[in-house]
Amino acid sequence: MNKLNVDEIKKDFPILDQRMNGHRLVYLDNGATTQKPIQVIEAIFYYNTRSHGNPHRGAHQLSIRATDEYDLAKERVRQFINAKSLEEIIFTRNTTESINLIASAYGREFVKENDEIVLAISEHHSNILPWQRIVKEKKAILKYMYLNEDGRIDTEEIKEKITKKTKIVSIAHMSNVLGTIHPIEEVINYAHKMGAIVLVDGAQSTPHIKVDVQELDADFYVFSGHKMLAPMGIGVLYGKKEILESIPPFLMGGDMIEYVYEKEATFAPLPYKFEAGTQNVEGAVGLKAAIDYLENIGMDKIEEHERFLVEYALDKMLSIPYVNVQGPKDLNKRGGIISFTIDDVHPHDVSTILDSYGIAIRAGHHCAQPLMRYLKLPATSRVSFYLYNTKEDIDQFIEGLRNVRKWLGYGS
Amino acid sequence: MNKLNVDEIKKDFPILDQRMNGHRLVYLDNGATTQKPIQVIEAIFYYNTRSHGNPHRGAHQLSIRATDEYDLAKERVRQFINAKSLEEIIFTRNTTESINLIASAYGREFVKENDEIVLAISEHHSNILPWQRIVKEKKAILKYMYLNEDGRIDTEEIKEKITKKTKIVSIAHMSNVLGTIHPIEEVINYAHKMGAIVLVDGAQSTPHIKVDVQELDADFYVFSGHKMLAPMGIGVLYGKKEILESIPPFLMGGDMIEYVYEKEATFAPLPYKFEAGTQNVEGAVGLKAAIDYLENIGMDKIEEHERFLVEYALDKMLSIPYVNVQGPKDLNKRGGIISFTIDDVHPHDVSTILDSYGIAIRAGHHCAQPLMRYLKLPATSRVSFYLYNTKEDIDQFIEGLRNVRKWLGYGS
Amino acid sequence: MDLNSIYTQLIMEHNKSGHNKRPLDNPDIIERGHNPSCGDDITLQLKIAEDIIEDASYTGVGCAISQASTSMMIDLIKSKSIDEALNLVQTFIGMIKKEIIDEEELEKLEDSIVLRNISNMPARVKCAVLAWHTLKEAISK
Amino acid sequence: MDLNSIYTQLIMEHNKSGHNKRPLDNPDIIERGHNPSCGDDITLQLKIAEDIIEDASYTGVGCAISQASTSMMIDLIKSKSIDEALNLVQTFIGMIKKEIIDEEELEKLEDSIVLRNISNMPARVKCAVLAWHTLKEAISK
Ligand SMILES: Cc1ncc(COP(=O)(O)O)c(C=O)c1O
Ligand SMILES: Cc1ncc(COP(=O)(O)O)c(C=O)c1O
Repeated sequence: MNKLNVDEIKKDFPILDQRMNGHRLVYLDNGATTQKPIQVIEAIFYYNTRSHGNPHRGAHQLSIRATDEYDLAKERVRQFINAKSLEEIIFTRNTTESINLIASAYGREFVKENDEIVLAISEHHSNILPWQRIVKEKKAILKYMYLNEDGRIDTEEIKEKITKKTKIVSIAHMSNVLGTIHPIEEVINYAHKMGAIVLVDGAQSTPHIKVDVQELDADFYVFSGHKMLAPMGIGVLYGKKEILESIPPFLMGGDMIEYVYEKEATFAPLPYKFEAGTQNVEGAVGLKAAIDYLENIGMDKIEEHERFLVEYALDKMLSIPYVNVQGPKDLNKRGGIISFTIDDVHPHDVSTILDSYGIAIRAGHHCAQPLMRYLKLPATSRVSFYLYNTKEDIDQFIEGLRNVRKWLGYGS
Repeated sequence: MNKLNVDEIKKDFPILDQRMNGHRLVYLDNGATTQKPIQVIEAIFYYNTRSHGNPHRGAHQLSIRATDEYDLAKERVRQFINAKSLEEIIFTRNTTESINLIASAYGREFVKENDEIVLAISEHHSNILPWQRIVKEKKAILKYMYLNEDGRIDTEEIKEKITKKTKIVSIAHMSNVLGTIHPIEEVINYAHKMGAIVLVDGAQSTPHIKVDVQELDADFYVFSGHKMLAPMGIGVLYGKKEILESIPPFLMGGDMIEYVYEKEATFAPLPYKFEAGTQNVEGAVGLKAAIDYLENIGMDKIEEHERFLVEYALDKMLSIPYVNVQGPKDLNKRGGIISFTIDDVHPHDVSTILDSYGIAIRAGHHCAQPLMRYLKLPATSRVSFYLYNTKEDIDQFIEGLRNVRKWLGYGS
Repeated sequence: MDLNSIYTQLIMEHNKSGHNKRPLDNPDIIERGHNPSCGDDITLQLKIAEDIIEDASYTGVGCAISQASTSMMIDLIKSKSIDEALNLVQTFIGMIKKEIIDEEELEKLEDSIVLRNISNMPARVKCAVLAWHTLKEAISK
Repeated sequence: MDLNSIYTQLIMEHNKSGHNKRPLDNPDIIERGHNPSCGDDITLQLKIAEDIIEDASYTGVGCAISQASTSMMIDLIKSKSIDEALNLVQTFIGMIKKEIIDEEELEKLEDSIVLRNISNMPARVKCAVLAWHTLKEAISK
């Protein structure tokens, strides 16, 4: 079997080739944002020095090139998640905007009093707040699926919370705190049976595992470029064509129109209806280059590599008595994210101390306060892996971990 | 007086140094989007290879650097438009999103039945559609200030349309079709007297003339990075602090919160309340570099240079009998945008023909259909200038213009 | 891009002459077609008797390419059957999409064949195909 | 960044000992301070008699820096007048912002002076100043 050649891959990421606080930089904050390979950086550079124009608006060469680049990027995204048609791919700013668009535009149109919207308790704030608002506006009801001891949602919970009253289920494919891969096939099947539509927050999954929206039969699937080697400021909203057609525009202005009169306007067809104002072509170009890079390596190999890293890291972490790992122990139920706490040391101190060893991790509530409250943890530390992380990165992390308690005056 | 050294400036823009269809590229579509100097391109490159992280979320070095870069960019924007405090500067995606934010968040909160919202007939679709929606939702009334023969709004029109019933006036500082600089000081003063607030769409003005939001006393002022040498995907919303504090968030999720519970949430203070999800730090970095570049040259000199270009171009264009120029003739009332038509030739043919001479211009309704209908023009051609345009660019454009009619079989 | 291959003598003449640009008396079918993004807006008028297009004309505004394309199409479809006309539409669209490149097959488009080079000008393709899409709408109902 | 300059012996001890971490009986002032973004959440309790802070303590959760900073502040302000305490708060904030650098002036902060290096760690500044801002809120009312 062909393994990932991580040493070669690492060379593509100039930012990783620096020392931090006197140590080799180990970047383990990929759940927050990822780094860019030189291929992505150069694609943007090339666009900016050869092809930049306002797409869809001009008949001159630069505008035509920009339009081509934009359309090519969209087609690349379509292929990547296997959407049926280009009309189903809408470029947004990020996952957060994608979810807000759906909650506002779909929610305002279709959610009625006493309808139920179901989330998982582990959702990111971006997949909670937009629903809280629409529920308040519409006098609807917000329900949560809770996790079992292993950090997962089980069948009983799905069947209890999703009912004939459910209008929308919105759930992350992978939890950004626990790394849990949720049983979204099961959720989607059951929700459809109950007559509900399902939005899948793919912010943490799309960068790391092969996603096929048709196979999943997701109604909406959303993700962010900056978590998958692409620039900030570009995100994706996939939606089934029939559904997208049935909902009104969200942001308005620019090219999303057909005819505009003083008092009213008609709207452009999909996907333009949802793309108001000048779009982020550079971001789209970067996203295309990022997908090229990922698929050139192979999503299956990336997944396998991360699984290896998680196994290796978990094994070492579990052997340290004062380290407490959160989330599923079963490697088939989790991706490359590990949340943990250290006895007697606050997660923020853990992250500051590790930083002094060149290791970048995150600490806090990870934009998932309801989950933290449910787990009765004020905060956790979190490491999250990507294709450029190595065994050595984890060794350095574990080494750092072993030093943490000493800095706060504990024997080990 | 120091003139702009345009030959030196042009060297900073690698994209301009290419031939297009066998001719020297002349880029006169700056109203649609502008090109980037190498200083902006390199600032983004440097960020991507040294400092990229998710800002405000981590305690590690890369996250701290990204936070610093983001905050510095915001401070730079604050200085650039002379806002009172950082809390008044919100990064958005573009002008369109900024206006949608205000129309939705402010409009939903404060507009009541029969309230009036006043626009200019020359507004860009992005400054029309969001108001059409809120007016429909709230059973309020949308009114337009029309232009006089010279393409300007006169005092009588202001006083007729803005009344005690007016809640919001939203108007472009400079028209993207006619180049008219609207009398926004007068509009703002009078609207304030009537108790209305004023949003100024600065998409076309901020890149070209010195803007001081405090001196103008604008309540909201919005613009896009990509029209002022900066990347796509970054825009600005300036709002007076008291007003921003009084309105609810627009997009929700990520760091714009304080505490999130299952059923409700409290929000972060300004400006974070309005910045949901991962922000476009690269875009902000690019915008800062662009402002550095512009101010290093001097906004006054840029304005003067463009005035020279407009004067030079207008003079030549007016001497061609079959060229019809739209908009004010008084150079003090217009910026570097000229819309025109050519007898017997459709604007789209004009732009295709000029493109074959290496000249990039725009043709169409310029996202201002109500204005086109008001002017009784199905479309116009438009040239728009910037600091890197030269006398030679205009000579080449005029030369091209003289050839247009021949291609369609007219003697001259 | 070679402008000569787009703004040909033929297009120039069709654009200027306007010999098909007039309203019909009592048309059997009136069909409007428009390109909101560029403002081209034409209305086709057809007189049909026993499946044969007896007369055709158009009114409306647009660029030289859309006007010429419309005019050439009208010259072509007059006295043709509905089926023949539909077939011509398909051939024309196929040519523009570069899916049909067989010279012999394209020959039946007569004058309209000069529009083939428009496929090298993505921004103007919509102008060239507007009339043909409108015709298809009109007669496949 | 030198970790030794942040995680000093003193901070370690204040963080671990918790000698000021307890509820007071009948406090005159109870003031909660919190940092939503990192989860630090403390409640200051003060007993005040004739403008003098007779006793002080805190409860709550947070990182070592916020806990130690709180504890050191409490040691410092006990038996001080409200005005003196407010002045100390100002000095501390001034030190962190690097606006006050005069050694003599800083000396009155006693142990808390060890937190000066936190200004080199922008992500942790909020932890260090939380207690001081909370005290200011509590006694300037
Ligand atoms: C006057 C004016 N307002 C608004 C816009 C919209 O800007 P954007 O597309 O960057 O949102 C533009 C430019 O397209 C404009 O010229
Ligand atoms: C599961 C999940 N959903 C949503 C988001 C929000 O993504 P963004 O900040 O790019 O909008 C994130 C990441 O921050 C995430 O991990």
